[in-house]
Amino acid sequence: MINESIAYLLLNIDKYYEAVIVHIEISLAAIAVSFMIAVPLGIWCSKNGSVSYSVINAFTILRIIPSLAVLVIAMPILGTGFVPALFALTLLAVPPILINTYSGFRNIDPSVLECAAGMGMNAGKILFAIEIPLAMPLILTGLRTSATEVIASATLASYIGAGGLGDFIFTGIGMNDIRILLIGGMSVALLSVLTEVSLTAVQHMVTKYQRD
Amino acid sequence: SSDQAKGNKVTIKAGSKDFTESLILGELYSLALEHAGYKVERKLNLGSAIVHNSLINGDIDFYPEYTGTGLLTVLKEAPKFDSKEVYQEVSAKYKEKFKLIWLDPSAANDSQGLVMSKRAAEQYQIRTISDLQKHASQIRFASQGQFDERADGLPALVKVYGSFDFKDRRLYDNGIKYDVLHNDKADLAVAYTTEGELSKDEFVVLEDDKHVWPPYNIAPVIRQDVVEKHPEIKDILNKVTAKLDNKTVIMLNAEVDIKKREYNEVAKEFFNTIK
Amino acid sequence: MITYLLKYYDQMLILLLEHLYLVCLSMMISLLLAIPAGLLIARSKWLSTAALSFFGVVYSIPSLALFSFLLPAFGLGKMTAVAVLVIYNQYILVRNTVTGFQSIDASIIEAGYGMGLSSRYMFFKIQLPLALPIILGGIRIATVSTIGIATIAAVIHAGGLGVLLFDGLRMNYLPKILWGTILSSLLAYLANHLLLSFETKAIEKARGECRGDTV
Amino acid sequence: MARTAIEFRNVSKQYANTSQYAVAGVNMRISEGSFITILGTSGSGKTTLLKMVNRIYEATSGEILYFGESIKNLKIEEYRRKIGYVIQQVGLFPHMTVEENIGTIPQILKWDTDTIAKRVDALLELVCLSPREFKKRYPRQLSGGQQQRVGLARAMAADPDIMLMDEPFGAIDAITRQNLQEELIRIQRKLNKTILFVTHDVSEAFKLGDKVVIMHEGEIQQFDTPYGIISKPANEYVARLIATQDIVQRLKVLKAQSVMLPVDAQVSDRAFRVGTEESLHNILTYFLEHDQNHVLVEDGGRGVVGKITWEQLKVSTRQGEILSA
Amino acid sequence: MARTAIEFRNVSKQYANTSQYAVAGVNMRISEGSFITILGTSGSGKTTLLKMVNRIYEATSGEILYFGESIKNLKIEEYRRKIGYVIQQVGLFPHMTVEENIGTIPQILKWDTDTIAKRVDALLELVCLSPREFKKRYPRQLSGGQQQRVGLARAMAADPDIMLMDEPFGAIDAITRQNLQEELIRIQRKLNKTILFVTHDVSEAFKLGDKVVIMHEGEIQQFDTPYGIISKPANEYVARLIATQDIVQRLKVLKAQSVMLPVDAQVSDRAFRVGTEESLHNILTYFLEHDQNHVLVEDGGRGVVGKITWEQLKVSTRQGEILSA
Ligand SMILES: Nc1ncnc2c1ncn2[C@@H]1O[C@H](COP(=O)(O)OP(=O)(O)OP(=O)(O)O)[C@@H](O)[C@H]1O
Ligand SMILES: Nc1ncnc2c1ncn2[C@@H]1O[C@H](COP(=O)(O)OP(=O)(O)OP(=O)(O)O)[C@@H](O)[C@H]1O
Ligand SMILES: C[N+](C)(C)CC(=O)O
Ligand SMILES: [Mg+2]
Ligand SMILES: [Mg+2]
Repeated sequence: MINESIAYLLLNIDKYYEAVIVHIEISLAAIAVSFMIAVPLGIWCSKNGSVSYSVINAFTILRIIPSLAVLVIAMPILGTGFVPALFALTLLAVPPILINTYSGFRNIDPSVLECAAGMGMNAGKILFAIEIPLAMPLILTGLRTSATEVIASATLASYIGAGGLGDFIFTGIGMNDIRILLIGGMSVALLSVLTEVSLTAVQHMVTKYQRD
Repeated sequence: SSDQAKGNKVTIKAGSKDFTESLILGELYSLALEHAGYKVERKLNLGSAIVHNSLINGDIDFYPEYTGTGLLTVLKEAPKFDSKEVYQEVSAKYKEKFKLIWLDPSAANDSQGLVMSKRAAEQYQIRTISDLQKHASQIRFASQGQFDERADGLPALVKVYGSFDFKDRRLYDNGIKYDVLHNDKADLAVAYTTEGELSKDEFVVLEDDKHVWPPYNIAPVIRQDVVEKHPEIKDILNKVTAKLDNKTVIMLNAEVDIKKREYNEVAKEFFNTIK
Repeated sequence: MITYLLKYYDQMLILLLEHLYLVCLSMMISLLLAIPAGLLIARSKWLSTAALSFFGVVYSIPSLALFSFLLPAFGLGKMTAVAVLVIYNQYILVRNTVTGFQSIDASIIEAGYGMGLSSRYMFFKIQLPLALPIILGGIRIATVSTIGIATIAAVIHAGGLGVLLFDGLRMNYLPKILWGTILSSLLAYLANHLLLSFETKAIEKARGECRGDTV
Repeated sequence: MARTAIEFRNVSKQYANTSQYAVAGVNMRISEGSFITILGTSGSGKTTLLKMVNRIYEATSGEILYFGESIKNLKIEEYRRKIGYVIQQVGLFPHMTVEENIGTIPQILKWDTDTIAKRVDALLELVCLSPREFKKRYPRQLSGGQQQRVGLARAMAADPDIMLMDEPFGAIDAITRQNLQEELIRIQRKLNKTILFVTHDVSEAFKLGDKVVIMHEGEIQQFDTPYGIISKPANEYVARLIATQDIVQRLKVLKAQSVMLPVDAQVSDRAFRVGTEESLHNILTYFLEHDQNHVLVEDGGRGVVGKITWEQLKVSTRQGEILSA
Repeated sequence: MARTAIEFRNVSKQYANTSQYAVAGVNMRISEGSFITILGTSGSGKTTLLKMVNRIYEATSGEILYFGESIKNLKIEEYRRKIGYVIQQVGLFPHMTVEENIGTIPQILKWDTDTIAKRVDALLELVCLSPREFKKRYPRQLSGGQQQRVGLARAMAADPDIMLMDEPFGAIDAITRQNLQEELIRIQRKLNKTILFVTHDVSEAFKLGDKVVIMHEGEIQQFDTPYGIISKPANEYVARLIATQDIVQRLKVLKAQSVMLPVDAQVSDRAFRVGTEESLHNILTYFLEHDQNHVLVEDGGRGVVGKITWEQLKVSTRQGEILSA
């Protein structure tokens, strides 16, 4: 079966190559955009207890809408292809980063913050030199969750003509053809492991101080 | 014989795939069985990739299938183009391989087809697939993956009509292909010939002028042990199948997909006219 | 839309309840598995990376593929759906659990073990409450995910709001799509709201109440 | 003879990624019921030593015995419950009230609620905190010294046989500290507890310890009675450490007996009388406060056995190389 | 006259959910360049008082002035940077190495890398830690006392004018502590720093402080020089607190000048000579260590101005109600 898969793969190597690149592009873009939205928002929430409820709630709810529904509802506005796929994936990826950033900030030892403030660090400096590094393990936890989810869900780009490895998966499922399904599935799994391992390495680096 | 069934209150597990037509048919067959005194447990709306396995597992007792699908997707045989031949082959092989029985096939043929938006069809003067082949380089094709791979899909077309070098070819989910055409994101899509949308004026099905599509006649596939125990089920279901031709099926589909009614109401309404 | 509601509210209610059932059941099972597992692997960096990579891979298996893989074992219906949801959930839950346990101040753990507290006591009375805010964060993400993913259970006849949603998508019928969306969002909203309030309590508890004197 | 409660056999500990041993080749026997104080340079391995006793850290090499049995063979939780541990960083459970913190072990031991409540109150009183006021507070709502005292109470809750105390009074004011020291001595004597007590306060170490351990760079420099240490510092480091105490402080460990001039059995002098165990420090204080320059030393049964004059005090101070450290 | 660096005007602080004031109606002026030590019961509000100075907490009522200006009107970060703060819980940044911790403020102030590196090394040496060995470590890898010293170094990094020090030497051994005390006094004198220093060690407070603040239950009991406090304890609490020091310790704050017997200008006595500021404690030590019972008091320019004998020492000890506290 693996051999058949490889044979099919070699036959369609150009298509595969393009699908991988598109998949990575869409995933990266979605992760980056989500990160840029979720981290500042999470920080803001952690400092504004009263709004955190509503903001986090809002994003969590948006996430519930099945991606296909998002795509259908958004098609008149966003059309098809890359942009709506990015939009739908971003909705998926924001909450894990958001929620973990929020917990990460709330979890910092108050005596450390007190020290930082007492030393005359301004809010910005405290944020960048103390809070973000200390919350980083959790932010990265969120990022890893989101990244895996985005990579797995980027297959939905295939619903709307944006390409990616989903093309192989849906074709495989539609035809009940394990060969094709395997190519798509294994590639997505591989991407997911690579991401996991490299983000673990990053997390390992930023938590060096926790170890002896 | 229906009295006997009434007395025992035998339960039959009905399945269907997860698209409108299959749901309506599943419901229709269920109603027929109930009318004959059986109890029916409906397990409709199953994923296309799952339904066959569920039947083999005994999670369901029967579901409406298409002869072409059985031949190409399930049995993975080479395409054939004659309705009878296809039917005989799937009947024989299903029985041998899976202990499953194909009941009588319908006149209705939910085959593949190519559909264009009327706007694009008129712009490029395309009526037939031959026309399409000539203008392919100007056409944006909304495919859905399997069509490009299936032996009865694009490869079959290429063999008969020559190659199609589309201006653009992207995959879309089957559920949104008419929206894609409607929103002018593509000009051409894969259709199934009984889809309700085809009753709309907006879309044009291209004529298969060189006759390449294999037949997709509808028939319930049922577990052998069930038929053997309750042979009269055959007749009950065949009676329904006999009423199904393309016009009827398109109409039923349109009631749901265009008029947005519930499939079970539509099925019930239709069943009342034929019972 | 309103007409649709008036006509089919009873069916919708059933679907909603089915959905709720699926979500609750799978969350409960998921938690029972994930939290001890998280604690167990939190002790080893190597183990946690390996386990999380594994769950990451599992998470990236498309649900349809997972369904057809599990069908022979669990058959059509809720069992398979719950199994799939539980499997997916491990990924999020285990990850947050691990992070939660790893972020507890070492001196507190040391004091606890030094007092002779058993691992079980440490787990339930010290580590769990202190890691709870973060674990609850994970539960929140997982619950909401589950509410979303549970919609695909419709494919294997497990019922739930997915029936409404996918019918709507297939028929391209907005009221159904919207009602499906609204109901699952409502569920998500309530779940999120409830869990967030637990979480806030847990944070306060874990910090020993009171904040707000510091400038 | 008291049994050996804890014995270190050539115990060493090296942390990962460090070149030096934090604790190096420690051999020591601690008798049951003794009060051992540990003094030493900051970073000399005192905390590490304590933590190895209750197996928070495992020794890199060597062996620690608990009543003759290697601690590796003991059931770890039961063993630890026999040991009260006051950690240097206090380490209160932040999510539990003061009451819950202190009641942790009694609860595990399934004491009944009433007994626990009473015990908590008694312990809080013991550490000079009003139960009514503090019982329901969370650690964050306490001052540094209050937290430390709750940690102390928690360690004593289930009446452990052995107490490991890592700078337990570091953040406590002088008056409270004096009370606590006295309580601790009283409890230790009464219940025959074995205590290992780290402190940086040299006079506290001499006051509380039956024996004092002096550590430097991971090694034990001297393990002796306060008198032994002051009279014969084992090396230059010990000498320097006790030199931080002024000479007058050091007089505290010298006993009347050891310097008195013998006198005839029958003295009818009306001078002030002190016991043979009286410290020279107290005798000096007496001289300072009174218009007298000598006291008589009395040995309970035997009557007056000696005499100490101001000049004799000076002579003995000067003679003792002890004090010239 | 030195200017007033910090002034408390009727400052009180009550924590949420408590019935009592943690700090109640404090009025106090602290002159620029003075070294103020704060003693007091654990929980008496010392930490709270310090934290209000750099606005970690806001006073519930009253006002704090910095060189005459209400601290509420100052730009908070700039103001805080002028204040070095050593927190009781140490509070090192766990994700930064020792070097990075100490370099935090210099970096914010954009010192160049070289200067920072040199400063870090110098500060580490100052607090008796070898830069080579400790610079690259994380706080977790340090002993309790080592952490505390890094905290101290960090607070001094940018040479702040004012230092708030909350039990900065609590976990440090006697030898190191003595070095640090001397360094601190040297720095303070040389650079004219204003220091507020909380300690529980009464003799440390008297040794370091130009003036001592004594707190109890949120109120200032006495604010005076060490001599003033020992000679006239304001109330029973203060008296009890200094009673924890023995009489000999208290001699430390009495100066030769205050008790000497006048002598004729021309003395050819070969006796030992001391300055007018010499403490009686040192003179007592001299007596103990030598075969002499008197010293001469010399006033730099004026030659010998007085004489102190053992008997005179005793008399003054007894006379001074000071010591009968
Ligand atoms: N966050 C808080 N909430 C409620 N009460 C508090 C809080 N922080 C401190 N207190 C109380 O305020 C009083 C003063 O506390 P503070 O920390 O100023 O004492 P301190 O003099 O520094 O004591 P120590 O010497 O033990 O450090 C104490 O009784 C303490 O219990
Ligand atoms: N986790 C660690 N990793 C590396 N080195 C460590 C670690 N913990 C302690 N050390 C080092 O081991 C030595 C002994 O530390 P320990 O904590 O036992 O000292 P200590 O005598 O308790 O000192 P203090 O009086 O300052 O608390 C110190 O030099 C310290 O820097
Ligand atoms: C509707 N078709 C029959 C074309 C698709 C199927 O095989 O399920
Ligand atoms: Mg220590
Ligand atoms: Mg304090």
